[in-house]
Order: sequence, then structure tokens, then C-alpha cells
Amino acid sequence: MHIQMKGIHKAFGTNQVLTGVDFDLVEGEVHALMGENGAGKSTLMNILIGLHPRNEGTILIDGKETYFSNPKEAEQFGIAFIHQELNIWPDMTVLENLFIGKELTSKAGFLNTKQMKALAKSQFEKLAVSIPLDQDAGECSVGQQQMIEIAKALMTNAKVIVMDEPTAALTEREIEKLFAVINSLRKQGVSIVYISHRMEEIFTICDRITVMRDGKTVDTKPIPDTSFEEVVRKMVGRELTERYPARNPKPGEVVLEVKNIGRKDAFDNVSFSVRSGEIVGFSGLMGAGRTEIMRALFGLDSLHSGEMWVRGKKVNIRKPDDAVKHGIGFITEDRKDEGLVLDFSIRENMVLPNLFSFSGKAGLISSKKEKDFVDTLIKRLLIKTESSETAARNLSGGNQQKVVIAKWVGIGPSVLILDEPTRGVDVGAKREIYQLMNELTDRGVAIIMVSSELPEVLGMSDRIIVVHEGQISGELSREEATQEKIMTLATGGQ
Amino acid sequence: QPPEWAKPNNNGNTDDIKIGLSISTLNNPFFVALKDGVVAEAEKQGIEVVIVDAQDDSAKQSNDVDDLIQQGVNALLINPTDSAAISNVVQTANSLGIPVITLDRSADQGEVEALVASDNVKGGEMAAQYIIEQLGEGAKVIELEGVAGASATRERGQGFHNIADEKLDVVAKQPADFDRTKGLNVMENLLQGNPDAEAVFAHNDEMALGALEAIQSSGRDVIVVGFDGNEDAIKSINAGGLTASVAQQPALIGELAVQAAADVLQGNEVEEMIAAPLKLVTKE
Amino acid sequence: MTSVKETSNKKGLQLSQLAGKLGPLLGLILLIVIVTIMNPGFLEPLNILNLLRQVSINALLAFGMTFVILTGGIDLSVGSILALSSAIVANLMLSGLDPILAIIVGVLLGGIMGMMNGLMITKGKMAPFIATLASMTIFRGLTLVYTNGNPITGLGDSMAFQLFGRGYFLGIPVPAITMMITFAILWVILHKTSFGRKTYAIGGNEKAALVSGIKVDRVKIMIYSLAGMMAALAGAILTSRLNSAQPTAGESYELDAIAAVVLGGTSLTGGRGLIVGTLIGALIIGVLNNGLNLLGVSSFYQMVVKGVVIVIAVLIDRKKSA
Amino acid sequence: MTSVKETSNKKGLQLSQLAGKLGPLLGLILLIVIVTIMNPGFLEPLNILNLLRQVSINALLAFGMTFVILTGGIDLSVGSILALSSAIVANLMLSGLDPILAIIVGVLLGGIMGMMNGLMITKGKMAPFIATLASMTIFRGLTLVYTNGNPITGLGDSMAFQLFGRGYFLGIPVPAITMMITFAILWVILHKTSFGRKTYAIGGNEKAALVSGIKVDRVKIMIYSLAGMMAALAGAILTSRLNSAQPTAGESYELDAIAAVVLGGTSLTGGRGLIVGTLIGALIIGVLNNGLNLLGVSSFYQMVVKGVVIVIAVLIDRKKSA
Ligand SMILES: Nc1ncnc2c1ncn2[C@@H]1O[C@H](COP(=O)(O)OP(=O)(O)OP(=O)(O)O)[C@@H](O)[C@H]1O
Ligand SMILES: Nc1ncnc2c1ncn2[C@@H]1O[C@H](COP(=O)(O)OP(=O)(O)OP(=O)(O)O)[C@@H](O)[C@H]1O
Ligand SMILES: O[C@@H]1[C@H](O)[C@H](O)CO[C@H]1O
Ligand SMILES: [Mg+2]
Ligand SMILES: [Mg+2]
Repeated sequence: MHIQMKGIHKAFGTNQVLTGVDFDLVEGEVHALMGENGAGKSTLMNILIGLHPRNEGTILIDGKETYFSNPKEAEQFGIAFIHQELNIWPDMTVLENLFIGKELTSKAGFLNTKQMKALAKSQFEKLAVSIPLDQDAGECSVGQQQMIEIAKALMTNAKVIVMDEPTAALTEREIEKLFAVINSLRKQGVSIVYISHRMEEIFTICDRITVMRDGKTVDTKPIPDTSFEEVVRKMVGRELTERYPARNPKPGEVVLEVKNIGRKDAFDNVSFSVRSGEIVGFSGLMGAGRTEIMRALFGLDSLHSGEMWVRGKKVNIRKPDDAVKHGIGFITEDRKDEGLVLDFSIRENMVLPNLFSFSGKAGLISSKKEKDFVDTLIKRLLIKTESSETAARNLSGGNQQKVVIAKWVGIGPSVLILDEPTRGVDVGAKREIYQLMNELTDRGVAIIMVSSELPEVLGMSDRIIVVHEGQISGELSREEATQEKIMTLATGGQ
Repeated sequence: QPPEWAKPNNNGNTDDIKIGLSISTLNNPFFVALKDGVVAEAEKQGIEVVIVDAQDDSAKQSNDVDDLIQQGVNALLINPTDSAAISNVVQTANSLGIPVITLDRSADQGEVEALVASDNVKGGEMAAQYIIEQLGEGAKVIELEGVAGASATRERGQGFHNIADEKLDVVAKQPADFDRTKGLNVMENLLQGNPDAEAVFAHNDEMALGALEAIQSSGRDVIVVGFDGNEDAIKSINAGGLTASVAQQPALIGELAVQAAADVLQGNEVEEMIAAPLKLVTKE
Repeated sequence: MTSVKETSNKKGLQLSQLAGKLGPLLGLILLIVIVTIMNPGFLEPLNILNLLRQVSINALLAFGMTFVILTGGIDLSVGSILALSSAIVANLMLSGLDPILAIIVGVLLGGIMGMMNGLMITKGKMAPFIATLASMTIFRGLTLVYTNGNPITGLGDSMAFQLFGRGYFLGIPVPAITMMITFAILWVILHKTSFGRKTYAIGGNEKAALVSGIKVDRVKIMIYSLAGMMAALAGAILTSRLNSAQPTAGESYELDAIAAVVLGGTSLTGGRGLIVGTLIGALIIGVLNNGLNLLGVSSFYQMVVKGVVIVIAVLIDRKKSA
Repeated sequence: MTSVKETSNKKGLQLSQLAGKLGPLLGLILLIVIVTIMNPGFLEPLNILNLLRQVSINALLAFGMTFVILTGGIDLSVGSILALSSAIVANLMLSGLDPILAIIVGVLLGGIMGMMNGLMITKGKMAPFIATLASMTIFRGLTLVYTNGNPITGLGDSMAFQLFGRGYFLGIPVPAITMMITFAILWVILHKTSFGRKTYAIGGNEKAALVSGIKVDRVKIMIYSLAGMMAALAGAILTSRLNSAQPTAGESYELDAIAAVVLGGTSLTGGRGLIVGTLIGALIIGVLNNGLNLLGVSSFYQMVVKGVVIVIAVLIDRKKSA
């Protein structure tokens, strides 16, 4: 299948998102689509499959003008879409999830479960996933859910598959599996649109790349003819120096220490400590239990065993507000779900964890204090916005993430837990976040960073703790850490 | 008292008389008939009527009457949702010099020119008497009560028990809110718990008709005495369904009330209690 | 994830699913045992038949409500739809239409009223609560206008019509049979067809359903229409039982229907629940009403007991899933 | 994102915010104009005073409901709390307690009843709809048990008590003054204190609020207690107006209160809305009730009109935000 999109324009209300985008996909290629957050990548693909109508422009498929009025039509035509946001029904089984909206039925109109099971099984075998089909999808880790989505798309026998950040929730292992599948699909003549913010992946798996900026196509090139630096420059419109800013850590006293903490069915016997001014990276395979450890530390889930000390004092954290009182901040995995009140302005979001410090004697919030505080943070974190009153909803992903970080910077934290701090964030914003982390540690904050991106873990951590099946399987210093060593520990080898 | 500046200046033309009718609820045929009686009589006398319906909410009724006063009515006909709750409204009307006549139910306080109603206590006694006549003393009776707290419920119950407590055996009583559906459901259950019941006294015909359905589908032989004498009930009595009903004359209550209002407005004295006669309807 | 974890996970899952299914049933059995001990008359055949007949109206409303709640919606208007369609059916019969035909027309009209809810909610993007709150008021008002506040009586004595609400077939009350047949049909639709799958999908994650190409609006409109049809069917039974159409019929029935759905373990946030649970929930409410009456509990205390039972049932349900 | 885009975004936002604020007000003004044209008597001073008094009870309930709905909850029990607290206050007065003291005790008791809702919802993890549906039944049942179904009368003639529901102060009905003072206090709490901010945060994203260290459970419990206190305050006014406590008082008042909140532009999903909108919403309902009465519209048609107005208002609101 050969797809040509020409001069595509799209506005949401008064928000002009696409202004004349050209995109071309030939048979059997893996075509990277890159651009900063909000450049319009997802929107362009949503237009292709008929989820959004376009305002202007033509779409040719194999030379013929073709427009779909809904995603189902596109799918029937052979174009499948793995969406950026997971489309998972947590209360439905894996099997039900795989066939949502396209259940196989008998002639009489009843569901044909047997046939669906057989089909699902064979697809899972191809992907080497082993998730029981009658398990609830909600019980699966984010990574497993992503694999379900991928299987779902592959099952349609599509000739074109759009993958919108398919690896954002996957660890290296799953990514390898996925790449193997992509390679075999390519051999069968299937074309793939591959959207990702992970530069390494683009250069590993893709044949061509199209870069978008501010709703326009900047350039399309074969991968061998371009370089990492060129792509970045075209994306952000300026030169970016090295990806990970240099760190010169000066670890101080131990700020947080946990001893033998455990939680039933999640993790046990976890002990570690973090010093002020230090970044401790947490690495591991998907579902290893890192997020669960952090949630429990922060009081979001209850601990069933173990002890915690903050600055040498034993603490009992049962609720997030206890954690906040002890100066612990938590930037969660999913900023939209747990990080931001999307309808709140930047200001309202930023002051949320320490409202009390803006209230006067009568309990009234002083808006001047608030405003001064927020404006300072916006400047310090280089948040791109016209004013502090802009709703968080209207910010790009990277800027949203900065607002979440700012929330916690505001409480003057001793310990900051960052869970996947740059997931789905573009290169430029990523670097700014790293710089911010450095600034924080320079001022004595202890940082715990959970990340599934190995280069990031290696690039930013002073120490790396690897988690395997709910237990700490090893610890590596910055000097001794390599991708291989981490992977060995993460998979339970010695 | 409302401030002087806010009081309405009733200097409109006093030639056309306008009366306000506030009804407790129009979701009940009894009150629909009562309203029709008022409308018919008013038309006959060339009086304009404004009608408001409280939907059985005392608070809404006081708002409604405020609104009627606002429209400059010369007299108020009030069918109270509750005798106590209406008192303030009556007092307000008194203070503005608007005469009040209550229908079917009384007002506890305030000056009322007349109460036009059936004698519900007597009606309750009539029902008990009739059951004794039919089944003899000591018969086992179930009582279906009206809306809790309504004066009709209280008075009919009171009248009924005046006699039944000594001469009958009331084996169960439950409210069914003057409602046919509830009458059916409550009766079905009560029959199960009291298989030896011989008679039912329902505080109105709607409940009686509901109870009758329950009795008929249980195949039991129980006599049912209702209250109101509405069209459906009388049909049922003639068809051998209901045994009897203490008939009120809602339309007559309405007519009498309008007449009383006209009298008062012409400066005539009226009786404080105008009783609409009750009549026991049975199959002839 | 190790295979050990998976198994334990899965077992836990099945057990809790089982408990989720059995919870309401155990509650029902417990209730029946208690009531029977206190008044053995409860188990008499006639009482059981009565009970089934009493339950049928609430159960029908609750079946429709189950679909609505599974999509994450709510329908406060079913009681008013019941009354309006009942009034129309009665009038059609008065004007000489064949009773069975009148009932069919009534059910279709109920479907149209439900469809209006569906349209307000999908095309008008109104919250289901507020859309059906408005239509509850409108339909009730129309019923009162239409009947002038008076019951419609004199429905004649068509045998078929009388049987519909009051009759027996093979010794079982016809309304109970209607209820069971409807249950069977809806069970199949919910669990064995793609329409049922879509119902769950919409309640579980509406955005994802949309992205997956499910015609969310259409499914919802059909579901609210179904709820309307169920209400009209219940209305026809009530009309036959009362041998008249009551303008106040069905007032606050929506609350009992919702209670039945929730007692049956269906989540108000949508996406989770079973229609068999709703049947059990309706039976629980029925046994409670019937049993408390048999035990001679005053209707005031009955209200308290019913409220407390709902709280306990839901709390136990929560505990289990936590 | 370019700065150009942002500006246009922001202007759009402000405009729609303004429209969101003005929409209900424009609706109210339009309504007043229409009613006045059809019956100029509407604008007479006494009628306006009456209107304010009539509105006050619903407005007080709706103020409390605004907080509840802003957190994404709902409270169906306010009508029953009104009745139960009113009965208790009346009885306290009968037993010789000073009326003002009795009212204060009543309001506190209302707060405790509301707190029970809050506890069921937070600690019991029950859906607000079902928790307050249950407590609505329970509190109503308790009221009936407590009063034995009879109104409580003979409350004596304490001047203070009579003034509370019926009196005037500086020419304005006391209930209207109570309403305005309460409004002012709640406005400050909602818009100027951290408690108010937390209310919005919980409704906007409960998980994010929790992660931000907000004591979500505590805030919610306080909010349901507030709703209970507002209901009890409304109950005290009603008791004074009716010079008696009515066991059936407040039935279905929750629906009018919810309607007022929604007409005022507050979203049922929580996180968005203004208490001034609720005041306007309550006035819209009040003008409708009063105006339709003045125009002599029959109560049946009034129901239809009220339902239709709700639909239209919400539809216009949706259009604007779309
Ligand atoms: N449904 C919508 N309504 C309004 N604006 C939208 C909508 N969807 C996307 N946008 C806006 O369109 C712009 C482009 O969004 P899009 O999701 O296509 O970006 P993207 O390139 O996929 O970014 P990311 O890398 O963060 O996924 C953003 O400014 C976004 O806020
Ligand atoms: N909502 C949930 N319900 C049940 N189990 C869950 C849920 N979320 C996660 N799990 C399970 O908990 C375990 C640990 O998951 P966790 O999210 O902590 O892993 P992680 O190391 O952070 O990996 P990632 O976030 O990259 O998926 C996994 O076995 C996962 O399947
Ligand atoms: O007297 C009336 C009628 O009996 C009616 O059926 C119910 O209310 C009573 O007040
Ligand atoms: Mg995207
Ligand atoms: Mg994680």
C-alpha cells in the first residue's frame, strides 16, 4: 500500500494544529515520524484513519483519493493504529480486549469464543507473550497492556500499521521482541509508521524519517543520510549539545533510608538509602515492581512490613500527606492520571501540595504570594506559557511534566521520587528536565529516578538499583554500570 | 409582617371578584372532583378562580398562597396539605384582610371563615359500624391507612378505632398513602401474614381498589370497605367487587365553599363548620 | 512476572469473581432463611407466587437499568415512562384497540421516550443524570396533563389483557413468566452478542470504545430505548394488575430499580456487573418488602431496614473487592 | 506550542469562562423579562420579597450541594436530613429548649448526619449516589418513626423563632437574609481559602489531589457535613414557616437543589462550577415556580415547562463549551 498525504490542514477550534503537512509512506518501509510534543504527529495519523476530519488537503492511497469516516473503515481497508494512549478495558479479560469492536460471531449473531481464542493464541505465540487470555487486562502491567495493543493491531492483518509511541511503556526486552516482529512484517511488505521520542530506536529500526515542527513537515530523508544531531536540530529548530548534561554529584548525609519493606504480592525485603545531592536510578523489567515500591514509600499503598527513616528519624507514612510533611515529593508515572488537575491553571496546580503556606491567619489564600511564587518557578523551569493562568490541559506534554516537577520543587523537598520523568517527552524538554534534576541535587535534594530507558538511567544516575520480581537484585555504581550488567540483574542472572 | 412599602395596594376594580384555590394535590381523583366543583360553581356565580396545586408539599403550598395573594385574590379557598403547616399562611391572609375558607381539612391556627368538609371521624365510625353489621362483633379486620399525618388519615382512623377497638379485632394496619398501587402491594403482603382476616377498611377508595385486586387474586373471601365513593369504586360496588364505600361529595364540598366565599364577600355571616353529608354506598 | 505470581493472581481473581457473583445470592439466601425462621408462612407456595409477581415490575425496570448503568449512565425517568405509556395504552384500549396490540404500541412508545433520553445524552452531550431528571419531570407532567390527574378506568374485560398482569400460566403468574423470558433474552444479548460486549466496553472506557470504532452514540441510544421499553412493559403489567392507568404510577420506582442493580453487584461507574445479579437484587428487595410485611414490621421501620440492608450489602461488596 | 497559539487559546478560554459565568445570568434575566411582560405584577416589591423567601430553602440546599457536586459527588439525602433535623428541633423546642439553641443543635445534628454520608463514601468506599440513596431512605424512615408519622405542632410563640422563617429585618425576609449571609460565607470559603481550592482539586482529579498530599477523605467528610448542615438550616426555616415539623417535609427537594446547581453551570462530573451560578440557578427555578403560578399555568404544565427549561439551559451550556 502506498499512502500520500498532501497539504493537510487541521484546526481544533481556534487552535491551528496542522498547516500543510506532507507525508508519504511506501510499501514495506518503516517510516519514522518525529517532532516535539504537540508538533501534530498523532493528529496527522488520526486524520489518516478518519478519527478526526481534516480541514484541507488530499489523501491518496495507491494513487486514489481515499477518506475514511471512522477508524473501523480504515481498519477494514487494512490500516491499523496502535494509539499513544492505551485503549485498555481493565475489567475485561485479555481476550475480550483483543476483540473489542470486532468480535467474531456465528451466523446467528452469537459470539464465537472458540475461534477468537485460537486466533489470539497464535498471535501471542508470534509475539512471544504469555499472558493468560482469561486474565483481567487491568491485572496486566502497563508493558503487557501495550503488548495486547500491539497484538490487537497485528491481528487485523493490516498492510499499514501506525505505531504511536509503542515502546513508551516497554523495557528493552519487549522492545527487542517488537523490533523482531517489525522486521518480519517489513519483509512481508507491511508498511509501518513509527512515532517515537527515543532517538536510538529510530536509528535502529527505521528506513526513512519525517520530521515535523509546529504543524509543518520540515524534512523527509532516508535514515542512512541523516544523523542524530541533524534530526534534533530540525525538531527543535536549534542546535542541542550533548543529551545528558554533566553531573558532578556531592552526596551528603543519608536523607531517606528504607529497611526490609514489603507489600504482599508486590515486593519484599527492599532496603536502600539515598543521600542528599544524589540521584539513585531504579531500573528493571516491566512489572518488576518499581512503581509499586515508590507508591508504598509515598503512602499511596500500604506497606505490610519494614521500616523507613527520614534524616535519621523513624517515620510512619500511611498517607501521601504524611510523606509531604516529611518533605517527600512524588512525580508519578502518568502525569495526566495522577499528576495534574487538567482544568486547573498552572498556578493552581503548582501550589497544590503546599496550599497552607499561602494562607494567612484568617485561612485566606494570598493571591499575591501565590503569583510571585508561581512566576518564579515558571521562569526557573523555563515553562513555555504566556501566563500562569493557562490551564494545564493546554500545555504540551513536556511542559505539563515541568509543571508537575514544579509542584514538588515548591515544597522545598528533601527527597524527590521521579517515576519515568521523561516518558513521552520530546528531546528538548527532556534535556531541560535533566538540567533541572541537576540543579535540584546541587541544592541538596535527594532524587530517586525510576526509568525504563537504559540510556537515561546510565546518563543521569549516580547509583543504579536494579529490581527483579519485587526484589532488589543488585546495585551498581555509575562507573561500573553498563547496559549489559543492568540487563543481567534485571532478568535475575548474577 | 411585610414592610409597608411592599404591601400590595388593592385598589384595582372590586367589581370582578377573584378567588384563589390552593389544592393539596391534583394527582388524586378526589381532589380533581373537588376542584371541578369549585370551578363549576364559580362559573355559575361569575367569579374568577385561580388554581394552584401544592403537589402534597406544605412548603410549596405556602409559596402558592403567597403567589395567589400577589395576584390580588379577594378570598382564599385552601385545601391544606397539613392542618398545622397551613396556619401561618392563614395568618398572613388574615393580616391582609383576605378571608379564608378551608376545604376537606382544617387549619389549626388563624382565623378561618368556614371549614367545608365531610365529618371524617363520623365516616370512620360508619365504616366500623357497617363491618360489624356484616360480620358481627369481633371480626378480624385489616386497616389500610392514608398518608401518615394527613388529617383525613388521623380522623378516619380515630373514628374507626372509636368503635373497632371495642367491637372488632384489628389484626393489622399499614399506611398505603391513599395510593392504589401501594394498596395492592401492602394488601398482598398483609393477607399472607393474616390469612384469617375477614374485612378490610381502607381510608380511601383508591387503596380499597388496590386491596381488592390483591384479595381477588388470592382467591380469598374478604369484604372491603372504602372511603370517598368515587366513580370507580361505585362501579366496582355495583359489579360485586367492593362491598361498600363511605361516600364523600367532593364536588359538593367545592360548591359549598364557593358559596360560602361569595357570602363572606357580600358581608354575610357563614357557619363555621359546613358539613358535606356522608353516605354509605352499598350494592342495591 | 513469575508464573507463581500469575497463578496466585489468577486464583485470587477467580475467587473474588465467584464471590462477586455469589455475594448477592448468599445475601438473598440468608435473607430468606431469616424471614422463614421468623414466619414460616413466607415459604407457602402462594406467597412465593405473589412474591414473584410483585418482583416482576421492579425486575423489568432494573433489567433495562442494568444496561444503562453498565454504560456508566443512569435513568431516572423510567417511572415516568411507565406512567405515560400506561396512560396511553389504557386510552388506546378505551378507544377500542386490541389490548395486545395496545401493549405492543405502548412498548414501542416507551422505546421512543427512552430514545429521547438517549438523544439528549449522546447528541446533546447532557449528563445522563440531568437529562433523565428533566425527562422524568416532563414525562410525569405530560402524564398528568394527558389524564388530567385522573386514573383511566373501564378497560373492559379482555381475557388476554387481564391475564397479562393477573393471570397464571402453568400455575405461575404471567408477570413472572414475562420477567423470566425477558431475562433470558437480555442475558443472551448481554453475554453472547457483540452488542453486549459493546455495552461493557463503553462503560469500561468510553474513549477507547470510540477509538476502537464502536458506534458509541448508537449503542447508547439503543440502550436508553431498551430501558424505556422495559418501563413500558412493566407499565402494561401494572395497568393490568390495577385494571386502570394511574397518573401517579411508578413514582420513585427508579430508585428501587437502581437499588436492585447495585445490590446485584453492578458498579455505578459502569463496565462491571451482571444481569443475573440484578435479578437477585430485585428478589432481595422483593423478599425484604414482602418479608417485613409478613413480620408485621411497620412501614416506617421498613424504610430504615431497607436502607441499612443496602448499605451493608454494598459495604460487604466493597470489602471483598478491596 | 507557539505563543500565538497560546494567546488564542487563552482568549477562547476566557471568553468561554465569561460565557459560562454569564450564561445562567442571561437566562435568568431573559426569564424575568418574559414573565414581567406577561404579568407586570411579577415585579411588585412584595412579590420580589416573596420570591426571595421562597427561593431561600432551595438555595441553601443547593449551596451545600454545590460543594458536594464540585467534588464529583451527589447527595440525595438532603431532603430527609431536612425532615429529621426539623423534627428533632421541634421536639427540643417542645421540651422547652430555647429556639435559637434548638436550631443550633439541629444544624449540628444535620452536620452529623451529613458526616455519616461522608464516612460511608470515603471510609466505606461507597458511590455517593448509592450511599446517599440509602441514607435518604434511612433518615426518612427515622423521621417517620420519630414523629410516628404525625406533624409536630404547638411550637409556642417565641418571637425569635417565628422571625426565623416568617419575619422581616430591614424590610427583607429573614430567610432571604440568612441565605445571603450563608452565600457570602460559602463564597469566601470556596474561592478564597485552601479548603475551597481543595474542593475543586478533588473534583478535578481526585488521584492527583491525593498524590499532592491533600487529605481527600477529610475534605469530603467535611463537605458532606456541610451539606447536612445546610439541609438542617433550611429545615429550621421551613419549621418556622410551617410552624410545625412535617414528617414528609423536603421530599424530592434534592432534585430541585441538584437542578439549581446544574442550571448554574456546575458540571456534574466535578471540578468545575461556581457557587454564584448556583444562586442564579436557584433564582431561575424560583422565578419559574412563582412566574408560572402568577401566569396561572396549571401545575401539570408547570412540570413540563420546568423540565424543558432544564434541558434547554443545559443544551445551550454544552453548545458553548463545545
Ligand atoms: N482533540 C483535540 N482538541 C483540541 N486540541 C487538540 C486535540 N488533539 C490534539 N490537540 C492539540 O493539537 C496539537 C498537536 O497534538 P498531537 O497530539 O498531534 O501532538 P504530537 O505530535 O502527537 O505530540 P506528542 O509527542 O506529545 O504525542 C497539540 O497542541 C494538542 O494540544
Ligand atoms: N492496577 C494493578 N492491578 C493489579 N496488578 C497490578 C496493577 N498495576 C501493576 N500491577 C502488577 O504489579 C507488579 C509491579 O508493577 P509496577 O507497575 O510496579 O512495575 P514497574 O517496575 O514500575 O514497571 P512498569 O511501570 O514499567 O510497568 C506487576 O506484576 C504488575 O502486573
Ligand atoms: O378526603 C380525601 C380523600 O379521601 C382522598 O382520597 C385523600 O385525601 C383525603 O383528604
Ligand atoms: Mg502524540
Ligand atoms: Mg512503573
